Amino acid sequence: MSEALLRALKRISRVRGVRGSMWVSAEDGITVADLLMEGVRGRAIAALAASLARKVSGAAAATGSGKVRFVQLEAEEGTLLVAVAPGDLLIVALADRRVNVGLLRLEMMRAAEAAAA
Amino acid sequence: MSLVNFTTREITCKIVYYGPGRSGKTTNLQHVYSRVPADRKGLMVSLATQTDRTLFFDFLPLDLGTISGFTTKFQLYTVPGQVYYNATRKLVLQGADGVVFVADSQLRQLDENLASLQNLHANILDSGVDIRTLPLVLQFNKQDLPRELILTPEELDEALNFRGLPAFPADALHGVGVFETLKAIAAEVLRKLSAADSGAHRV
Amino acid sequence: MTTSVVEPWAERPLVKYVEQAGARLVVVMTPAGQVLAQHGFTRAVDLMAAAALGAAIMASSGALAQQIGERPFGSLFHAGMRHGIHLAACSTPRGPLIVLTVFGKETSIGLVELFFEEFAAALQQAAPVTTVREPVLAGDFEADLNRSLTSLFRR
Amino acid sequence: MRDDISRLSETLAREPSSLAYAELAELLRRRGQLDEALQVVLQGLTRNPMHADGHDVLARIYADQGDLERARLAWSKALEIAPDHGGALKGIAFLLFRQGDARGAVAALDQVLTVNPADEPARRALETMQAAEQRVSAAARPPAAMEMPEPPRPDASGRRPGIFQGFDGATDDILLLDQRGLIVAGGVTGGGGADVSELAAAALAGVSGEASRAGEYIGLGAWRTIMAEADTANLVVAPVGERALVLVRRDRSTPIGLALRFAERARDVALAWLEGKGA
Repeated sequence: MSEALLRALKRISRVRGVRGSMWVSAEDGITVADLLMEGVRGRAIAALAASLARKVSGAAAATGSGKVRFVQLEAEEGTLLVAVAPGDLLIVALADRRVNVGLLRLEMMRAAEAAAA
Repeated sequence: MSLVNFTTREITCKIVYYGPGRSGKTTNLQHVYSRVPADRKGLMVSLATQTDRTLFFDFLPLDLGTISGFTTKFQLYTVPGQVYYNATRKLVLQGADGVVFVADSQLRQLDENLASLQNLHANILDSGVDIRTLPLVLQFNKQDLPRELILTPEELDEALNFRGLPAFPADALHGVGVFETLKAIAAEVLRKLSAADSGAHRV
Repeated sequence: MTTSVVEPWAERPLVKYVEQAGARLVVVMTPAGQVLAQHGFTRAVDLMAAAALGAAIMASSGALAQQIGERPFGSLFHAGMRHGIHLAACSTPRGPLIVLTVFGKETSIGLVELFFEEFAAALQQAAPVTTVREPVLAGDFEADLNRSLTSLFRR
Repeated sequence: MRDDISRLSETLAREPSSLAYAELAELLRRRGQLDEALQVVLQGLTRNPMHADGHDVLARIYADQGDLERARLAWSKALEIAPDHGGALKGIAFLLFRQGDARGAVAALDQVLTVNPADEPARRALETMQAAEQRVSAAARPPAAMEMPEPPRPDASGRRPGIFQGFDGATDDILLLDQRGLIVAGGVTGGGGADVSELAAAALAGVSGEASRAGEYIGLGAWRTIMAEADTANLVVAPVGERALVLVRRDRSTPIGLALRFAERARDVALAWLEGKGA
């Protein structure tokens, strides 16, 4: 299992501009597996990305929009992306401003789907 | 180490009841618990085995009220008496401000008392505390048993009380001597706080 | 939310930690189980007992670590149906301290651990290194002691 | 009910120290006779000062009168006497929720359920609060399932400023709120066309706070947009100036890039409007 998780992260990290990617336990906000560039704070990203995803899910539920599949936080210095995978897992990626978000999103969704299979 | 807060004028002290298995340490706490009004005590916690032997400790917080202008709180603990629980005994002993040694007055328990007392000394030494500076009182429990089964307080004094510490005959099951023992250890611990170089933690 | 502090230096970092971690209750205690400060929802909790038990868990798991030749565990986490508890040690100039964090489903162990790190650093910064070397109680405390013990036992 | 009132009054006349006063006062309160209810409960409490139910009713009356501080004191008193009093815990939960302390409210409701797992209103209220997630504003309404006094309602959706006129979904899919989670303009409807603006606004304030914190801790700086793809819609949230947020909801069929453009236009309109108002 962990081999497959890591393989997925490697694919995601090949997208230009990605500084780190990880599998995170959605409920606990803890890293399950990660692939990070030097200086990227994995623990903080895992905890905060899971919390953000949960709050966004709460807001989506409040508007009657159903379950959230993908969240993207765009900020001055980069982007934080979260894809919801089955089994209480999240795929989280941190990217700088140059990233092709469309491509990265595609890789993350593919990984989430592969985890379901 | 006693916790002293000069801002809120509060003192918190930890008292540990020590002694061999089944000497009546838990019974002491149970009696105190049953006699103290609800607003002066907290929850009594007993970590016991299924057969009601103390596994880790019993815990009883008491509010002694105001002493010399300080709100004074005592936390009473017991240790498990059985020999093989020494690791947990050491943990409970950590940070104690005073110790009550509850001896079993039965003649056949004399060796157990001696072993437990030695064990107390060894554990205190291990924790880096000088036993001569640690307030300690003795209680000779089960004095209500038939004469032929027990040693008298004088005999127990001779056998266990090398340092001439305060010692009290007791029948903890019926509450005899429980109060006197607690009062004595409280006084010893507080006396230390009224002396210079008390070692209390100031905040 | 209620706060009570025995040692005032701990209050500011404590309140910040509770807020950041989204905790229900945080208790700072000594390894002997004495409460130094607490902040959060205490209605359902007997604080003194919680502190005694928290310190005991840390002490016994530390002793167990030693048995298996391991260094003392830095932190422990237990997940329940509605609450989780996080217990962790931190060293300060005041001596070693233990922090009990009780949290609900509105936060996560990840957030608790993240902000505990900051809290431990803040405690280390704020803690004083002082012990009293003067008498605490007046010499004639015994009359007070007699009176309060008598009332305690309703004698 | 009138029969009950006269029956209880008679009981009380016969036995002035009877505990029937609490029930009588509660019946009067429910009929809106607050002054009479207050008189009955205060008289009863002078005879039974340690009667937790009496303090609970007293708190409800104060809450109905809008005197939340007195209500808090009375509920606290009830809890001092009976720490697990379900009514008082729910009351405290209501007050905490009103103050924007959803976490405190959740903790109090948790305790109600620990004592009485069968308390369905408390369970429903707890689930709703947990779903809406934290940082609920002072104006947010506690879930209707909870038997509590109603706090003042914000403007009904019809009277909110129509600043998004001309936008597709101006009153159903675009919401302008401030950082505390209070609705400023627009609205969101849920399944079945119900107005869910308040719940959405409360939840969004939490999202915004978490986005700011994540930006700060991860070193991303200030956040610009949050996009979420959900089962039935795409959502975009963006800050409007320093103190407001806009939410737009688009159909799943709308490309995410287009949804983003739409949100930027809504944000610009909102910003111009807020600046025009000197807000």
